[in-house]
Amino acid sequence: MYLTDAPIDSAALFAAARPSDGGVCTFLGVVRNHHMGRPTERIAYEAYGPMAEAEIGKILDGLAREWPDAQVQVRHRVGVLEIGDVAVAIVASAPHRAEAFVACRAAIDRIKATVPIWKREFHPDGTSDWVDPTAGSPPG
Amino acid sequence: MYLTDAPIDSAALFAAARPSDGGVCTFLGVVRNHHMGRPTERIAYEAYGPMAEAEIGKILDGLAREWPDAQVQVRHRVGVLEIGDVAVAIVASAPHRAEAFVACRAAIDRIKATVPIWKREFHPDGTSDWVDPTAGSPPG
Amino acid sequence: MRIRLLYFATFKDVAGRDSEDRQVAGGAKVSDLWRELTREMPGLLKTGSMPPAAVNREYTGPETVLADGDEVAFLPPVAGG
Amino acid sequence: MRIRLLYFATFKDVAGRDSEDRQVAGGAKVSDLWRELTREMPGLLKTGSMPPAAVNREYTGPETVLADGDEVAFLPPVAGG
Repeated sequence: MYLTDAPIDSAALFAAARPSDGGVCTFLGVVRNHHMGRPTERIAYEAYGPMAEAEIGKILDGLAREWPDAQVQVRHRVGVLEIGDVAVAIVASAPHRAEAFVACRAAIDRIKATVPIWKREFHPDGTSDWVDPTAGSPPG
Repeated sequence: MYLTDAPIDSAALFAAARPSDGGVCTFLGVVRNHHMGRPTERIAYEAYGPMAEAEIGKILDGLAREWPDAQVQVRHRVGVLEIGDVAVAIVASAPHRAEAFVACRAAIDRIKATVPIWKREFHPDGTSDWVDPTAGSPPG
Repeated sequence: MRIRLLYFATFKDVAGRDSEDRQVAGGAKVSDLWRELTREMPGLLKTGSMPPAAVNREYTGPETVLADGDEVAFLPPVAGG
Repeated sequence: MRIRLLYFATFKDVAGRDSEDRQVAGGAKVSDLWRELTREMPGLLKTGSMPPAAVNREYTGPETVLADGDEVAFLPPVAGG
């Protein structure tokens, strides 16, 4: 339910804000054309699907405990994505903006840290490699 | 150019992300149905138009100096808005997410602090009043 | 000399108008204008002491000396977003 | 006893398969299984020491004792988002 192989409909996520929400903070992770100084042509996302769904669920449960006024939604693409495609969308809405921002930021940070999803970058020269964020790359 | 009396087209703002951008942080300020414990029915936004445009421009110039990798866009509604309508949209895109988040948050904080825009809240009982954020209300 | 004075939000309600042309003495400062306005309309004081002022669409301090043709506004607490 | 082993990303490339059923000794721990796998496929060590492991879709530590029918995966550095 959090993973999808179809384009992410951000508008549908926005529509879930409640009448009591005054602030909506969104993060879109987009496939960019470079990584660690090398050009990127496209990215294939692979997930350990059932575990990824469960991990995202646990992250959302944790956010709901820490910021009970915030409502957070997550969608993550799998499959082959082109430059500019949305890989992940987080929408955090809350009565006030501070909570929306902090819950949104925590959501993406935690998703990147623990959810079993991997990405293989394809370069214009025909080579490809699995991205290893622990290998000293800047945060994406 | 930053103020508009027509509904804000968030999708158009998203479309401005550059191929080098990997993170897009958005903030939408939405008309909510309560403020300081009182119910709200609608809000009328009034601006000192030419000065508001200039102030937003200065804020964007400052953000560009502080976070040169981030690209920030702003739209603010004026006129009468109903519950759930988007009053302000900020879209900050950057190669990496940290800059997108911090530039987005700084943008909305500074806009709320200095841009000459006012809002009159209309309550279900027929009364209305100008919102004074310096009078101890929680941040919106 | 003559300035253009703008009223917004709660100050517009107090003044009952959104703008006016007004004669001020040569050398008058922003703070002098505010004092004069509050004498005429004590209701302006409901937001407290002198609010932020703008001359020609830029924030300025109380010591700024007004010039002929200036566009001046005192700004109630802003509440955008 | 028998477990189901899953391979992802770079580990799938090294193993040349995405899953297998495997016999393990009764009482074997997660760390025992990792040692056995790296003996067969030293290429798994390219991400360093024992990576995070999941048993039945939950993160678990190296001391966890495996049970018949467990679904086990060693996870290369994750890179979602």
